[in-house]
Amino acid sequence: MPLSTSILLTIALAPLVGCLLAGFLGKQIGRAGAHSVTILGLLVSCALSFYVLYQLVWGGAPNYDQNIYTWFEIGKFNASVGFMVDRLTAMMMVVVTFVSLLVHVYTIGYMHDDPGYTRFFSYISLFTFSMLMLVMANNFMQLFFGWEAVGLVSYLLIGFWYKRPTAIFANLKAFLVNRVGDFGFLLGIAAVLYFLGTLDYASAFAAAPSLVGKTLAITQATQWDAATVICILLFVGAMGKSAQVPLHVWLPDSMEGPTPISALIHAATMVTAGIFMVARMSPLFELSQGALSFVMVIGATGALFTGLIGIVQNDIKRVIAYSTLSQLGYMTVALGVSAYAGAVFHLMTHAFFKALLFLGAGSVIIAMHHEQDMRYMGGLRKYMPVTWITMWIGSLALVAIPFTSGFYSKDAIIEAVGESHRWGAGYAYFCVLAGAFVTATYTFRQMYLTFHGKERFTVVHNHGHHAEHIDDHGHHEQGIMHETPKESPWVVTLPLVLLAIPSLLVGFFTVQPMLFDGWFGPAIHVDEANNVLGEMAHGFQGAAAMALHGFWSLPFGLVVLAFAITTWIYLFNPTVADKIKNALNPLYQALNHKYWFDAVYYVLFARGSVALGRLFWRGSEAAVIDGVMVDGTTAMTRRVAAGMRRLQTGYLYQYAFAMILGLILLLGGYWLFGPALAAQ
Amino acid sequence: MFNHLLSLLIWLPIAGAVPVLMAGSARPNLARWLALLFMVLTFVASLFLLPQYDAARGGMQLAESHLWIASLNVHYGLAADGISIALILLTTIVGILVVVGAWEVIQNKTHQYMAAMLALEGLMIGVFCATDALLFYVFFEAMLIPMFILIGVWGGPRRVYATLKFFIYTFLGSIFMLIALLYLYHKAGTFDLRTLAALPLTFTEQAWVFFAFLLAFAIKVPMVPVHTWLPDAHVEAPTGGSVVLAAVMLKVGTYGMLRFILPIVPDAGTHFTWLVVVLSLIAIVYIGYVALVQEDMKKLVAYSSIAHMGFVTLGIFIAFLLTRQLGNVDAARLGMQGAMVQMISHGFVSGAMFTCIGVMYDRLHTRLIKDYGGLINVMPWFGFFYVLFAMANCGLPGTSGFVGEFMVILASFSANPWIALFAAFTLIIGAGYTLWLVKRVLWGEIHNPHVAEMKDISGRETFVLGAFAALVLALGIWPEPLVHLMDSSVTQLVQQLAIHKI
Amino acid sequence: MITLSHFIVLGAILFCIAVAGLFINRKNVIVLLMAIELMLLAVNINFVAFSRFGHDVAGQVFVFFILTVAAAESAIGLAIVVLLFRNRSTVNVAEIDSMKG
Amino acid sequence: MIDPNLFQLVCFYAFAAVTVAAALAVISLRNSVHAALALVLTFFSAACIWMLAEAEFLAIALIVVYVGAVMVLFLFVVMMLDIDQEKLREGFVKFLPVGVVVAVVMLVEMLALIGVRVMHAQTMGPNPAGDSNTAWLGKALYTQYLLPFEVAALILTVGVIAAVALTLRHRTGVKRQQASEQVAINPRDRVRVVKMAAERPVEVRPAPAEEVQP
Repeated sequence: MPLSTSILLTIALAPLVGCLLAGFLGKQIGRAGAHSVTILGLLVSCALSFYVLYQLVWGGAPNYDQNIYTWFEIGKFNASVGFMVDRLTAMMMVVVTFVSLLVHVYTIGYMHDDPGYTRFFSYISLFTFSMLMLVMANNFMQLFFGWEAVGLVSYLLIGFWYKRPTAIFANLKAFLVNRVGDFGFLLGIAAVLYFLGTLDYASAFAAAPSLVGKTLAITQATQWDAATVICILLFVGAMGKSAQVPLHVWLPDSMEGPTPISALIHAATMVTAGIFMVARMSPLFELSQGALSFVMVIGATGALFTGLIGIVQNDIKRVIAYSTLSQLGYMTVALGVSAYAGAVFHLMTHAFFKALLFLGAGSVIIAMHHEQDMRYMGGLRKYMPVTWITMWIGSLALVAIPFTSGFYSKDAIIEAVGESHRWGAGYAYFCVLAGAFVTATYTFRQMYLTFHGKERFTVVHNHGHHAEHIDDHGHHEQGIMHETPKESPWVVTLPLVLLAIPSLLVGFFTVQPMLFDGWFGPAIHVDEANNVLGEMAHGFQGAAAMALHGFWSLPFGLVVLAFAITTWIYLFNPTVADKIKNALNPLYQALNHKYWFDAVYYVLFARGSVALGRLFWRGSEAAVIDGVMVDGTTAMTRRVAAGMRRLQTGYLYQYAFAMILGLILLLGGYWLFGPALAAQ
Repeated sequence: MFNHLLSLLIWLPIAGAVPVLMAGSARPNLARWLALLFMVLTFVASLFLLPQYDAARGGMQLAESHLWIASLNVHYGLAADGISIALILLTTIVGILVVVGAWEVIQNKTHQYMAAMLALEGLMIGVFCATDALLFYVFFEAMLIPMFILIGVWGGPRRVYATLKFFIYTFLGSIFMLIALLYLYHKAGTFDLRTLAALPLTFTEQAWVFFAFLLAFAIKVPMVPVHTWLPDAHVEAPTGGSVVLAAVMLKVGTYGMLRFILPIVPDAGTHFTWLVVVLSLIAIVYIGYVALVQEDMKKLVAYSSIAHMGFVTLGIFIAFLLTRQLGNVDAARLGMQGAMVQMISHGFVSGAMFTCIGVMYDRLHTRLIKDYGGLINVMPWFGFFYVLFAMANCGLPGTSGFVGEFMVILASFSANPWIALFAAFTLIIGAGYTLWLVKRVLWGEIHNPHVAEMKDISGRETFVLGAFAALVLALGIWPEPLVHLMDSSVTQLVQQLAIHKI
Repeated sequence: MITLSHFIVLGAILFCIAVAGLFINRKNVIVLLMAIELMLLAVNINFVAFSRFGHDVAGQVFVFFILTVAAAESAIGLAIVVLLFRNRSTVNVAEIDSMKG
Repeated sequence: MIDPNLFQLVCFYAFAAVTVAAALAVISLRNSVHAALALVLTFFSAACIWMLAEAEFLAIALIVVYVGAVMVLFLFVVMMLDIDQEKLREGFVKFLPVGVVVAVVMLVEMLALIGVRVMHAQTMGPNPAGDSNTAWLGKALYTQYLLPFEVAALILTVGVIAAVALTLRHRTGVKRQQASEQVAINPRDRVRVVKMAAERPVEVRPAPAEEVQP
């Protein structure tokens, strides 16, 4: 049965309706009303998304690609609002709505005491709407709409606690860094329109082969390959949104937002929009080996080096944030080796286990009364068993223990990179392998610090101050708890459990169709020459066999090594960590300062722009244009007039002299030049 | 009645100024209601333009012409095309919102304020539909008078400096235009724009006329480097004056470029198009940096207006590059449409931004950013609108601010990737100055005790801001009706500038 | 035989004497007025001569008018001098600079 | 028999010499009264030169108007005002060289421009006025130049009124009889008949605040 427009419209608009109701009528419908209405919207959206996926995969529905209305039409150019739904889109829709739904439910518990409760629900529903518009778009204009709209919601949500200076700094930073990416993205869209003459996906991809051999004149002498220019520009957008080096700096700071947001936006969905976009643009990227190499190198760098930072972080959310950066690097590497399906597959599994990890971290944070520093945790497993177990599941998936979902996606990526012969693949392979070790290190360290070992907090019973501490999040004395930590309510743990299931299992069931059987169909286009997944498919003998084989692979060995080391250090010899830190101080400093990216950017771009602006304002605006040109003209007039005024002495005889002098000059002039003038 | 619809639109508000003035200072409420009545009547009348205008046919319609000064062959000639109608509608809508916005704010000489607004509206509509160059010039100049009064009487402490700068600056430009017009009259024997458009001119003549027109309109737009009157005028103007100035009056400059430079001196325009393109890009990038460091909110928004108007001039002038040098007529249309949409959109967005600043100013009587902070704590609804307009100001898709910039950037890439590169820079710098402003004004803890006492917006203010918000969103979500309204006119303009006149 | 140049040279000499008078009597406003009368006389001599030698009545008509205007001028000029003296007790031009800009 | 031309020439030179000498006296004499008298002589001899040019009416008019009226006015003013002559002559010697240089330069320029030799060729020829210069001038004045003539008359009138108006002095503090006011007076303004009761009751009023003040 073909997909109907009304179903797709409902999927997209149901969260928007929820958002508007919760946002504008928040006071009237109350807290319960706000979460009910938004969750209902999401439920509708999620159920229909599953239905759409079902119809596409098993119901034999053809891909949907229709315009809803014309946005503008000028000559041969037109931009429309419309939907394109194929398997790639449907998978994204399911992931987005499913994770979003769970986050909605989780939020009921997490934000229970927050004054901005209804506003929060409004925002996350708006986010879901924007994200759906992004993934369902059938043209670049709408993609850009969704792209920026999720950026807006991310801005609003990072700054959700708008009284915190750090939060409102982080949200500005996030928006601006994203804008740098969007800058490239918009130029990429312009280039697409210029070379392909359309903004519509289908027509653009159909016309894509015509790009071969076209060039763009950068200067008189320099000609750049059109496909490379388009792809790199588009990828700059992805770098911003998916936080790739060097535009990654906003993501760790975005942890200032409430934890459900970190799970939904800054781990599971929004940040993967760049990955989705590149996969969607695979017909274009396949045309440019150069652009793909660029993608791969950027991704590999992110995969390893941002992961390293995660090892030295003490904030539980920041560890996961750096882990996200690293995993986004993995996805990008996969894109770079043309394993788009691998990237999207990892996107999906990552969405589940990373959302799980974040929500689990959120659960810990609730239990610790908004204490996020792992140095003041430890031994929590006995207080919150559900969180402990589910987080271990998520962690195992993250470090790619065979049979977990994370294993299938990540191992496939590592193998695909190993298969690739693209320029830079060697470097990328090293990065992803080392990244596996790094991932395991910071993950186990985090788990040990949080749930195992000694309790590094003391419980002081003092109920009088309890209420206050919940209101001003995280301003209490560190290491002091006013009551014993306890397991979170069911609205929090239920999503953990529901996410743990796919984190464990979804990879096992989907690895074969998604990676090797061409499940995405025409949605992802890979050139035969680049088809590393196709190569790997020859050796694939089923999910179980792949997992068993995984036990003997190099990445698993690295994980085991990391496990051994971290266990030895954090469970038995906690002092060793400090010794290592002191021994490798320069490295530690580099990691602790995040390679000084933030500092340099702050000085160079933030301070630099302000200084430049001030120079322009005080210099060229006030001094040159206003001072010299505008007020200078009036001042000059005034000066000339003052000089003229001095000539007006008021003495009659001086005027007479002037007249006589003039007469003499006139006569003399006429005497000298008169004949010449008369002769003319 | 429909034969004289344009005349009605011009003279109804001007005539309305008389009874409003007669209401006197003793009866401010009568003056307010009368002014609102006339504004609404004008708006309703302007709505009749839409069914009367045949958008598919394009061209100048609803024409009126009467001999005005026989000895000089000057006509009272009016007509409107899609662009004019869009701008007239913008004017009439903003007119209503300005009157409502000034309702309780202007307590001193209310009747005179309202009368000046009405007269200003009529004159601006006159500019947008004059087909005789001299008539255009008369409206163009007469428009200065009410604005001069508005800033000079109800303005801030440095209003004398600001009004003089504003007046003399604009006057300087229009003198050059007058000279150019006289020269053209000398050649053609008429001021009729259509005749002037068909007038063959040598390149030297075109170059002189081009620069005269460019100076006149560049000052009005304003373009770098003749823009410094605008921040001063805005800072000193009352809120309503700022709104009208930013929303409508600046468009007179770009509208003049469309009506004068494009058809009359296309060859000079082609030759010097790089100059204007570079100036537009400077406006976008350089002014963005200047806006970033402003300490006065109104100045910041004024500078951002200059940057946004840079997109309009850019869109208009890349049309020369695209049609004449690259033969890409469709891209030229795209760019020109982008410029037009940007004009309308900027009218709403900047009007809304200035209204927002007015709302804050009415409560705290300061425009300095450092005096604010944490406003969202006490004014959540205001915060909603402010963030919305800020987002529109930095060109977020879904708001009107995006549409024009998007089209212009797309078209300019076809002209030259470097132009697009610099133009797209606004994405970063525009977001930078706007959101930094939002951060300092709206977010954070309240550190000024007076801010804590501020009350959220009243019903009247909600109406004004809500109307602006509705327009900004409607235009952002579905620009096609506006594009369709102007499409045939834009196409004709592009065809016209393709004609060699030498 | 008297020729035109006799008159003209005489006119020129008178005019230059008047100019010299302006220079050397820069303080005495009455002498200044007299010098102006001398200048007018010089001009008048020229007019008369041209009229006579050019056979045109216009020159003499003009002299007539100049006489009229000069009479009115000296009447008003002297009235001003009187007024000036009454108010400032001097006719020293060097002390009169109320028109100074 | 003397050649009439030669006689005329001799007369011209004689009168011209007197004119120039008198003019020099005007600008150089110490006493303003003397200067005015020298000016009279200048005008007189200039009138004689006009006679030689056969402009009899203007010559007479010059004497009548200038010598008779204007110069007398000058003399009146000079004598009426108590002028410190010495002070006014300060700087006479200082400015003399400048004045002479300027005058000489100007004269040289003028003469060069006039082209004395060219003009020399011009002789007087027959008198266009015929017998009566007055009639010749009168005809022109009352026909062709009637309007300017009337305007000139107006100018003179205005000049007279202006001169009177300027010098007229309103002294303050001088009592004058105002005939018109005396005639226009109304008796009611001068005399008021008051009716009052024969006796007045004694009122006891509280003292107003002003009474406190001295």
